[in-house]
Amino acid sequence: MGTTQILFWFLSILAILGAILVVTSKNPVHSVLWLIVVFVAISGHYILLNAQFLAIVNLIVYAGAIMVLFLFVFMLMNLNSDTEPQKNRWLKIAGVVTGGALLLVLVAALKEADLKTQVAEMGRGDIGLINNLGMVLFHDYVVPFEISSVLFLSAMVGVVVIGRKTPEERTGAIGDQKYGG
Amino acid sequence: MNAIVLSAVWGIVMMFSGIFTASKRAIRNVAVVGLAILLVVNYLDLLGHHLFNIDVHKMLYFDTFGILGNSIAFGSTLLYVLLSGRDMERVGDNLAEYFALIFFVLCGVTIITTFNTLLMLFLGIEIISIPLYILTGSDKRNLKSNEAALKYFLMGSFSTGLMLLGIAFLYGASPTGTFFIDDLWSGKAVSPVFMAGLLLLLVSMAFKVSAAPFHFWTPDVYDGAPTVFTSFMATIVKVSIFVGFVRLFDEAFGESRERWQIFVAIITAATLFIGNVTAVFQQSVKRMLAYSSIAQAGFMLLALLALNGVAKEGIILYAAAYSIATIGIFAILIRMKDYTFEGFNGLARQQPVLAATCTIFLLSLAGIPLTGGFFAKYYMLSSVVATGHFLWLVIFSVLCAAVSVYYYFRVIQAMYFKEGDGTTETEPGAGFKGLLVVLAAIVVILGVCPQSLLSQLTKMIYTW
Amino acid sequence: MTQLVWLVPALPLAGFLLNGLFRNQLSKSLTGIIGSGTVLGAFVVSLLLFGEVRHEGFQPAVVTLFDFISVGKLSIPFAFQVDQLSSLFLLIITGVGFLIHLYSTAYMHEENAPQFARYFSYLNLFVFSMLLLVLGANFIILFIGWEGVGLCSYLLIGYWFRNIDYGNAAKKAFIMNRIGDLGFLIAIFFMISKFGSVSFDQVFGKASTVPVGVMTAITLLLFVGATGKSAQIPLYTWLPDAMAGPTPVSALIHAATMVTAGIYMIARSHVLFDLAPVTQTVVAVIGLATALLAASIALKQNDIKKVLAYSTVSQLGYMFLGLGVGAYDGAVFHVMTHAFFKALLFLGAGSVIHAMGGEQDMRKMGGLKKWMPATHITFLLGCLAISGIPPFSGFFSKDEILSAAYAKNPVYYVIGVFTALLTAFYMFRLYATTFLGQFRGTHDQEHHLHESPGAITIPLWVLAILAVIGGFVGIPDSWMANGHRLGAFLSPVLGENAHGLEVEKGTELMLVAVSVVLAVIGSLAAGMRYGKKPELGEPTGFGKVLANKWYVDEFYHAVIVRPLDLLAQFLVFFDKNIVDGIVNGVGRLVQYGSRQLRLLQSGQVGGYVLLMVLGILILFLVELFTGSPAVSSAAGKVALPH
Amino acid sequence: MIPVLLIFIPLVTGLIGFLLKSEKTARGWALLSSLVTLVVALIGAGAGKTSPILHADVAWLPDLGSRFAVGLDGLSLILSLLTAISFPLIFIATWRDQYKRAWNFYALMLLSQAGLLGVFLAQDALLFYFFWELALIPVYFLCSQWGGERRIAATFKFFVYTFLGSLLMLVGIIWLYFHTPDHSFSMASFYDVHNHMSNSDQTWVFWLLFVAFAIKMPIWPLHTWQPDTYEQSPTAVTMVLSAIMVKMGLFGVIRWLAPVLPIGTWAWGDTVSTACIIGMIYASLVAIKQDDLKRLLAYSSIAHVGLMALAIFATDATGMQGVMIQLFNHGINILGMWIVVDLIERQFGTRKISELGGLAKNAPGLAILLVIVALGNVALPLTNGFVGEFLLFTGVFTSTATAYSVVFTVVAAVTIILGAIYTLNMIQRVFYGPTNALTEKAVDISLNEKMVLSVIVVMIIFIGVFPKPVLEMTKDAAEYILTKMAYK
Amino acid sequence: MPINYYIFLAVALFCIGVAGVLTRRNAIIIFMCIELMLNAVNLLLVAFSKMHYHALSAGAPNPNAGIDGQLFVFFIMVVAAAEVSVGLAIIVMMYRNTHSVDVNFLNRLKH
Repeated sequence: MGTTQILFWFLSILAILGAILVVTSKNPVHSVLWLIVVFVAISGHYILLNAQFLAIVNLIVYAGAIMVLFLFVFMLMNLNSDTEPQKNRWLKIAGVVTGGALLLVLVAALKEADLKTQVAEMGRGDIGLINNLGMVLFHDYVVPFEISSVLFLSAMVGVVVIGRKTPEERTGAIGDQKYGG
Repeated sequence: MNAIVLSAVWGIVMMFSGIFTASKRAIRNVAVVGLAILLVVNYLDLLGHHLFNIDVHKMLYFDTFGILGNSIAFGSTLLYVLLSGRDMERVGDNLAEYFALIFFVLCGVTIITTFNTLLMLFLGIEIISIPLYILTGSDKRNLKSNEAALKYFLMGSFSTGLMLLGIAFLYGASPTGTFFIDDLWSGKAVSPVFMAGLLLLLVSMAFKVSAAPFHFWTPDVYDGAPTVFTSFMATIVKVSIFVGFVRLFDEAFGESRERWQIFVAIITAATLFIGNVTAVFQQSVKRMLAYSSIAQAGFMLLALLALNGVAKEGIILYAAAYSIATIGIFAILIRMKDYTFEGFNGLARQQPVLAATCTIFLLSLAGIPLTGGFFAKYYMLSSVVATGHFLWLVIFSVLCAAVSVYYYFRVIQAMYFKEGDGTTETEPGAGFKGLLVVLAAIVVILGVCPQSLLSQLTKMIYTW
Repeated sequence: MTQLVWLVPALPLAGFLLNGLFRNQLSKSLTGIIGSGTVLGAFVVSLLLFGEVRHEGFQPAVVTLFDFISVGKLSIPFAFQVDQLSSLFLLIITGVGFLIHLYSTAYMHEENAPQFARYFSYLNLFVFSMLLLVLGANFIILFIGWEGVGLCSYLLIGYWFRNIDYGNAAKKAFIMNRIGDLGFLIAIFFMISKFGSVSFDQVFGKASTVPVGVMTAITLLLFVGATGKSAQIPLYTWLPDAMAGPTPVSALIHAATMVTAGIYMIARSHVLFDLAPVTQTVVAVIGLATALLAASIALKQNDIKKVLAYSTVSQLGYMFLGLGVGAYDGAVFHVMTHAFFKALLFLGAGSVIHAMGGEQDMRKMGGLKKWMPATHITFLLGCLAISGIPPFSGFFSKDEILSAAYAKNPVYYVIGVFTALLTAFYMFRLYATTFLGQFRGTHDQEHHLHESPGAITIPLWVLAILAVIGGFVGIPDSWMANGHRLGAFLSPVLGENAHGLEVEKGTELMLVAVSVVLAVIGSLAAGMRYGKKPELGEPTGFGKVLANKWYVDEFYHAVIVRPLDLLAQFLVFFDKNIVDGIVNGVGRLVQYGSRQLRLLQSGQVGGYVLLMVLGILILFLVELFTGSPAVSSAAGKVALPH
Repeated sequence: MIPVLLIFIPLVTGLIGFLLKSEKTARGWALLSSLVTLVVALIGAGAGKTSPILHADVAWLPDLGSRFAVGLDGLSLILSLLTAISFPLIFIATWRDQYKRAWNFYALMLLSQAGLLGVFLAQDALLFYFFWELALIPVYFLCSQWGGERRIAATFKFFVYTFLGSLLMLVGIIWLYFHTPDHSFSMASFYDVHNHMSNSDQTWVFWLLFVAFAIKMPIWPLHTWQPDTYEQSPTAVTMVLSAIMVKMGLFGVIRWLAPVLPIGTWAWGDTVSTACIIGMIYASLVAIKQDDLKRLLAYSSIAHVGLMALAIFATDATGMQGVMIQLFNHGINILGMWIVVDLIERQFGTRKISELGGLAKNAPGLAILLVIVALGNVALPLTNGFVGEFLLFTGVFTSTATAYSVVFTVVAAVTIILGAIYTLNMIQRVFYGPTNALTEKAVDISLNEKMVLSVIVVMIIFIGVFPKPVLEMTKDAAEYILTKMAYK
Repeated sequence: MPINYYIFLAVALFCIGVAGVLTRRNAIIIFMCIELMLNAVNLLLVAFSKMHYHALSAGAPNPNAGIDGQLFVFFIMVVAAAEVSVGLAIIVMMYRNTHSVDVNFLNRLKH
C-alpha cells in the first residue's frame, strides 16, 4: 500500500489513541495535551484529504486558541495536578459500556451503507483550497456568514454579563436566593 | 428577512441603550418599541413587503407557516416583556444585556422558523442556545442558577454534537452533497446512513423541545433559571423550536414518514407519560410547570407525528394558546411570595383577579373547552386521528390529559378552596392586572371562536 | 245511568280530598258526615246501578273516561266496566263500607280532630281504590286499584304511627303485597306482549289463541298476585300482623273487601283460568292448604283479633278452593257472605275491645254477655254463620264450595270438611271464652264495661241480619227451582257452568249432612270445653307449635330476610372497598408512579447523559430490528380532511 | 330563536351575577332569571313542533365543519322543561340556605343551567361536547367551594372521573367526524355516518362514547363517584346533579350514541343491560343499608337510572317513550326528595336516619308531602313514576333486540320490591315511631317550601293520572330515534 | 480511501467522546470530550465532501462539487469557538462560587 494508506492508518491510530488517552488520563493537563495530539492527527487527515485550509484553521483555532484557553483555565483554577476524585466504578463502567454499545450500534447500522462502494477523493481536487472556499463563502454563504456574527455578538454579551462583577459579588454574598426557585 | 435583520440590529441597539441610559424604564420601553416594530415588519413580510431584498441563495425560505410562527413568537414576547419586564430588573443589573440577548434569541427564532438548509438550522439553534445558557446563569449570586446554567450548557452542547453527527450523515447520504432540506432524500430507498442521520437529528431536536427521554435538563434548568427567563424559555423558545421541528421533518423527511413515524410515536408516548406522571408529585409550582411543559411538548409532538394540514394549523394554534397561558401563569408565579402549592392557598381572597385569570390559564393548559387549550388539544388529537393510525397513542394521550388535570387543578384548589394567606410579594399594579385580563380574554376568545385565526391559517397553509 | 258510574268512585275521592286537605279546619262531626256521607252516596248510586244491571238482557257496559296511556299500538283507556260482577262488588264495598264508616265515627272518637280527619280520608281513599279495582275495565285500572288498596291498608295499619311495631306491621303488609303485585305486573306484561292489549274483552276474546303453556304462566303469575293480596300461602303472614290497625279497618279491609280482591280478580279473569287446568289445581291446593293451616293456627290464638284474622285467612282459602275447582260463583257467594259475617265478627270484637278499654286478650275477658247483650247476640249469630250452621248464610256458600270440591276430588272435600270442623271449634272457643264464664279482667276494667253506643250496635244489627239471611240468594237449585239467584245473576259474567262440576242430589245431601254434623259437633265441643274454664296457661307440645303459628315467620326471617340483610351488608363493604377501592387505587397508583419516576431526575449530569444515550440506543435498536417499522394500524385508513 | 334564548339567558345573567356583591340581590336575580327561562321554555313547549322558532343554526367553525346548531325536538323539549322547572324550584326551596359569597354561588348555578340546556339543545356534536364540559365546570366549583367536609377530594374524584370519560368521548367524536363523508359534526351527518363505517368499527367506537355517558349516568360499576359527590355537595347542587345532570348521560345515549352507532349499540346491548340490572339490584340493596339520607337517595337514583338505560337498549317504542317521560318524572321526584332532605338537614343539622324519628308528629305537612313524593319514587299507580316504570318495563319485556327480555324484566322488576323496602324504611325511621330529643321540637315546613313541594306533588299526580300531554310531546322524537336505531 | 474507513474512524472518535462525557466528572474535561465529538464530525464532513466531489466530478470536473461540507466544517469551528468562550465563562463563574468544577456536586436541583 502507498504512502497515503500508511499515513492514513498511522493518523487514524494516533487519533484514536489520543482520544482514548484524553478520556482516561488522570491529569487534566495531560488530557489537554492529548486532545491537541488528536487535533493534530485530524489536521493530518485534512491534509491527506487535500483540505489544507481547514487543516490550518483547525490547528490555529482548535489546537492553538481553544486549547490554550482550556489550559489557561486549568492554570487559573490550578487543577493542573490530578485533583478529580474518582467517580464510582460502576458509573464508569456503565459509561464505557454505553459508549461502546453506541459505537457498535452505529457501526452495525452503517456497515451495510450503500456508500460503502464510494471512496473519498484523496490528494486531488482543489475544493479545499482557500480561494475556492473564499469564493463560495463570500458568494453563496454570505448570509450564514453574516448571521454567525450575531452568534459572536451574543456570546460576547453573554461573557460580559457573566464575567462582570456585581457589587453583591464583591461582598461575596452567595446563596440560594428565591429567584432560583 | 425583515425580522431577522431587525431583531439582530435591535439586539445591538439594546446593548448600547444600556450605555446611553441608566433608566430601566427607558430600556424597557426601547425593548417594547423594538418588539412592536418586529411585529409590524413581520406582518409586512407576511403581506410580501420585504424591506430588505437580500439574495439568501435559497438558504432561508419565508413561507406563511414560518412567518406565522414568528409573529406568535414576537407577539408573546411583547406580552411577556409587558408583563414580566419589571421583574427582570430583580435578576441582576444588566437589564440592557438581558434584553439584547432576548433579541438575539428572537433572531435565532426567526432563523429556525424559516431555515431551508441544515446549516441555517444549526446556526439558528446555536444562536438560540448560547444566549439562553447565559440567561439561565444570569442570577450569578445564586448557586442554583449557576448549576442550571452549567447543566444546560454541557447537555446542550452534547446534543449539538449529536445534531452535527446527524447532519454529517445526512450530508453524506444526500445524492448531490447538499444541505438543502428538500433534496436531502434521494427519493429512492431510505439508506441506513440517511436513517442514522435522521434519527440523530430527531434526537437532538427532541432534546431541544425537551421530549423524553431527552428531557432531563428541562426540570433542573427551568427550576434553576431565574423565573422570568424560565417563562421565556418555556414558551417562546420551545414553541418556535417546535415550528422549526415540524418544518424540518415536513420538508426534509415528509415523504419518508412511514419509516420514522414509529420513532416519533415512541418518543411522544414516553414524553406524555413521564411529563404528566412526574408532575403529579411536585411540591413547587415552578417545577410542576417545568414538567407540565414537557407534557405539553408531548402533545405538540402529535402534530409532528401526523404532519398533515390539520397538524400544521394545530401547531400554530397550540403555540399561541400554550404560550399565552404559560406566560400568564409565570407572570403570576413570579409575583408570588412562595412558589410551593401551599403558597397559593387562599389566593382567591387576597388577589381575586390574579386567581381568576390564573384559573383560566390553568384550564386552558388542561384543555378544558371554552379555552384556547381545548382547540389546541383538539387539533392535535384530530390530526393524528386523521392519519387513521396510532389510535392507541391518541387514547393514551387522552388518559395522560386526564392525569394532567390532577396537577393543574391542585393550584386551583389551593387558590379557591383551601384556607390560607398565600399572596404576592408586592401589590400588583392595575396595569399588570389589566394585562392579565387581556391575556385571559385572548385565551377565551381562542377557545370560543378561533375562527378568526383558523380561517386565516387554513387559507395560508393550503395556499402554500 | 251506567254513564254515571264514575260517581261511585268520585264521591269517596271527594271525601278523601275534603277530609285530607281541610283536616285542620273540619270539626269531627263534620268529618264523620263527609266521610260516611260520601260512601253512603256511593252506595245509593251503586244500588241504582244494580237495579239497572238486574234487568233481563243487560249488556255489560264499558264507560271510558279518558285516554290514560296510549303508546304506539298499546292503548289503555281509563275505563270502567259495569256488569253483574262489578255491581255486586260495588254493593258489598259501599254497603259494608258505609256501615263501617258509621261504626268508626263512634269507635275512633278518642282521636283529636286532625287525626280523625286523617283516618277518614284514608278510609275514603281506600273505598275509592277498591271501587277502582272492581270497576276497572282493563287490568291496568284493576292494578291501579290493586296497589291503591295496598297503600291504604299500609296507611291504616300504620295509622298509630308512633308505635314502631305497628309501623313494621304496615311495612310488612305493603312489601308482601308488593311481592304479589310484582307477579301481577309481569302477568300484565305477558298479556301486553301476547295480546297487545290489557282490556278485559280483548284479552278474554283472544285468550284461546295462545298456547296452554303461556296461559299457565300468565294465570300462575296472576295467582301470585292474588296470594299476596288475599293472604294465601306463602304470602299470608302479613294479615295477622295487620291487626295492628284500628278494628274497623280490620273489618273493612282485612275481612270484608280488600282481601277478597284476589278472588275478584281470578273470578273476573276466569276465562284464562279455565284454559289453564294446571293453575286451577295449584289454586285449589294452595287454597285448601291455607284454609287448613290458618284454621289450625287459629285454634291456639288468644288475641281476639288474631283469631278472627286467621279465620279470615282460612275462609279466603275456602274461596280459592272454590275458584280452583271452578265454582266461581260459589267463591263470589262466599265472598259476599263472608263479608257480612266476618265484618260482623270484627265489629263485634271491636265493640268488645272498646268496652274492655283496648284489651284484646281473651283470657282477660269472659262472661261479657252480662254487660253487652247486643254485641253478644250479634256475635253469636256471626259465629253460627261462619261455622256453617244452617240456615245461616255461611252454610250455603261454604257447602256450595265443598260439594264442588267433592265433585272435583273427594280429598279436597275431606280436608275442607275437616277445616270446617276446626272453624266451628275455634270460633266457639272464641265465643265461649269471651262471652261465657266469669269475667277475668282487672277490677277497673270491670267498672269500665258497658254496651257500646248506637253508632256501633246499629251496624252490628244490620250485619247480623245480613249474616242470617244473606245465604238465601244462593239456595242450591237442586233443592229449590232456580233458588240460586246469585248464580243466575252472575252467569253472564262467570259463564253458565260457574258452579263447577255438579254432583247428584243424594250425594250432595249426604255431604251437607256430614259438614253440618261436624260443624255442630265442633261448636258444641268448643262451647263445653271453654264455657266453664277456658285454658289460661301457656300451651305446650303441639299446641305450642300452633300458638307460634308453625314458626312460619321465624322461617321466613331465617331464609329470606336475614340472608338478604347479610348480602346487603356485604355489598356495602364491596362497594366501599372493592369498586371504589379500585377507582381510588388508580389514583394512588399514579401518585406512587410519580414518586418513583421523579427519582430518575437524579440531578447528575452524568446520569442524564447516560439515559439520553440509552434512549438513542433504543431508537437505533428498534431501527435495526424492525428493518422497516410496520406502521401500527389501530384503525382502518382514513381519507385526510381538506 | 327559543333555544338560543334558553342558552343565553342563564349564561348572560350568570356572568352578570358575579358582579352583584349582595346575597339578597344575587338570590333574587337568580330566581328572576330562572323564571324568565322557564317562561321561554313554556313558550317553546306551546309552539308547534315544526315552528321555525324552535331551531337556530348559525356558522360557528366552518373549517371544522361545526355549526352553532340548536333545536327543540320532543326529547330536548322535555329535558329543557325539566331544567327550566327545576331551577326556580331549587332556588325557592333553598331560599333560606346561607352561602358565603352567595353571588358567586348563584352565578355558577346559572352557568351550569346554561351548560345543561346547551347539552340538551345542541344539534352539533362538537357543540354538544362543549356544553357537556361547560355544565361540568361550574358544578365542580360549586361543590368544591360550598360542599361538606371531604368536598375537595370527593368533587375532584367526580371531576377527573367524568373528565376522563368526556375526553374518550371527544376522541370518539373526532373519529366519527373523519368518517362522515362531508366532514361535518352536524347531527344529520352523524346519524348517517354508520353507513360509511364497518360494523366492527362501530362495535369498538361505541365504547369511546359510551364510557362517558355511563360514567355520567352512572352505570354500575362506574358509579362510585356519585354517592360521595351527592353527600359532599351543597344540597342545591345535589339537586342539580341528580335531578338534571344524570339525565345528561341518558340523553347522550339516546341522542348521540344509539342512533349514531345502531349496530354497536345493538351488539353491546346485552352486556350493558346486564350491567344495568346488576347495578339496579346492587344499588337497591346498598341503599337499604345507608344511614345518610343523601347516600340513600344517591343509590336509589342509581337504581332508577339503570332501569332507564336498560329500556334504551331494549330498542322498543314503548320503552323509549317510557324513558323520555321517566327522564322528566325521575327529575321531579328526586327533586322533591332532596327538598325534604334539605329541610331536615337545615332544621336538625343532621342527615343521619338513625338520629331522626317521629317527625310526622310535629311536621305532618312535611310527612304527607314526602310520602306522596316517595310513592312517586316507588312508582305507585296514579303517580308519574308508575306511568314511567310501567312503560319502561313493558318496553324491556316486549323488546325484540335481546333474547333475554323476559329474564331482564323479571330480575329488574325485583327492584320494585327492594325500592319499596328502602323507601318505606326511610319514611318509617324518619317520620314515624316515637320522637327523640332532637325531633321533639320539630316545626312544620314554611310556606315557600310547602309551595314548592305542592307544585311537585301536583306534577307527580297530574302526570300520573293524565300522562297524555307528555307522551304526545315526546312521541315523534321517540319514533324518530327508533327509526335511526334500526339495527337489523 | 473507502469512505467507510472515515465513517468508522469518525464514529469511533465520536463514541470515545461520548464515553468521556459519561465517565468524567471534571466539567472542563467533559467539555473537552464534547469538542472531541465535534472534531470527529468535522472529519466526517470533510471526508464526505471529498466523497461527493469524487462522485460528482467523475464525468465533467465540477470545481465546487461537495464544497459545502468543508464550509460547514468552517461554521462548526466558528460556533465551537463561541461556545467555548461562553462555556468556559460559565464554568469559571461556577468555580468562583463553589471552588469546584466537579459536576457531581451539581445536585441542588433534582427530582
